[in-house]
Amino acid sequence: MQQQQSHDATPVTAVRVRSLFFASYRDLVGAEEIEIELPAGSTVAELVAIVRARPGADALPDAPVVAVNHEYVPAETVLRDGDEVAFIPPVAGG
Amino acid sequence: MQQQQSHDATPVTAVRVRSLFFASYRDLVGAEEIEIELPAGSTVAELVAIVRARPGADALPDAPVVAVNHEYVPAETVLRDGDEVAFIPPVAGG
Amino acid sequence: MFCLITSDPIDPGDIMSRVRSDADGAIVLFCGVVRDHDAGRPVVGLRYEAHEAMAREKLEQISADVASRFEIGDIAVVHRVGDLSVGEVSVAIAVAAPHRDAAYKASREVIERLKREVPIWKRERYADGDEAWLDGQVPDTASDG
Amino acid sequence: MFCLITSDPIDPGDIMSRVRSDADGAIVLFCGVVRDHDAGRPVVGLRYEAHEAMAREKLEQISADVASRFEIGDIAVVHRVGDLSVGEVSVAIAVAAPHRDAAYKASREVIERLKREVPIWKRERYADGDEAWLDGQVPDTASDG
Repeated sequence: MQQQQSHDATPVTAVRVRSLFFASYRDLVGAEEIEIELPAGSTVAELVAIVRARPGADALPDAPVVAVNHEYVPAETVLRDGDEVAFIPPVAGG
Repeated sequence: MQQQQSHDATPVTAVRVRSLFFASYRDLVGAEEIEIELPAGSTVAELVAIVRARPGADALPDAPVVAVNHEYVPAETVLRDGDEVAFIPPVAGG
Repeated sequence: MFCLITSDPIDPGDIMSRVRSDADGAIVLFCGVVRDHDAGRPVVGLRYEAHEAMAREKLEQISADVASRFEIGDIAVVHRVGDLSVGEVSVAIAVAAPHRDAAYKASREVIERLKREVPIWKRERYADGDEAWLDGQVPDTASDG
Repeated sequence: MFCLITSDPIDPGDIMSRVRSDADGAIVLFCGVVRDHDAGRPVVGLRYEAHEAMAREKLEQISADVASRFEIGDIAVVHRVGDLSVGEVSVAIAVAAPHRDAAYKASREVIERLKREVPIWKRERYADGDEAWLDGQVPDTASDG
């Protein structure tokens, strides 16, 4: 599936996204979920920088693997209002 | 496991073996099992020739795969008294 | 196709019955089981955690992709989450196919991709009372987009 | 190790439970199933016949040999004989191993060798009432002696 990256036609000045943290990342960040507001046009990389500025969260990788709305996306992906942004630690299923 | 091919120390003039026929070979030979007596020192190949002389059994291969006492053996294997000689059609398990 | 993340015990027989059809001559079932050691250290149990909605979608994507590349009938994948004891099934993958070669290959492909792509994590509980998230692998994100 | 030729229906769950131990993290189960066609011809059932004593010994030899060449815990193989309907399990092979790679490889090796070496035959019953012994393969006798 293609991650939709275009904006709505309506201009917005800010977007709110839900950041989710799992497993070891949840332990580092100290939260399962954080709502964060960013300027419209912000990227995943910019969200990561905001999250890493929290106490303890600087132990997250500079460029963690991130999934937006359940699809892995590159750091330059532009966030849309309402996106779910999951920080994905190295996986160990099976 | 090594197929034992040596004779008993006691001299014998004849050996009796049980020949078993399965699946399509049973249909050709018209029997599941035949007791056959051969001169001592006879080989599997010689037993095969005797069997193939029976009515209908000439449709068996010249050199069918044979197992003596549950182990595949070459045609030159010498038979011992009491051997079970199974004529093994092409296999199709699974 | 049947993909599930569940906290209930996995019944491998049920998973197999979901894939079989009269056209299939082979079923390969893979079960991952909690074992009593890891890297030489005694393990008493595991806790699996998942991004459940995303994990199910990834399993569906992987299954659909594998089904399109091998001549198989159907695939079912179930992964357990929560606390598991030694001997419990953590994942079951059933593949039915007309012929065995495709069933084996597709089964292997599903488990390898599951381990590389699906957001599931594993916390080991050791005999000495210690616990730790298992070192995983950085997910392979190439199959997206 | 558990090898059996049986005229009773095969219970794959039972076969799996025979191989599992707490040291094993992977179980691969292969089931051969009677399918409804062969080479494009509708099949209603199969009759399997075996040299039962020899077949069991061959399965034991194959299992022991495969167990010696792969890092596995245990192997169980059960092959059905008699009349089977479409959908019934004709053969089940379970392999448990500490790691999945060995379990998959050993499982595959057992079924391939079973098909080449074990004295079992198959008679197909077709939808049109015809019956025929299936063309098999000349057994690979090289592993003996």
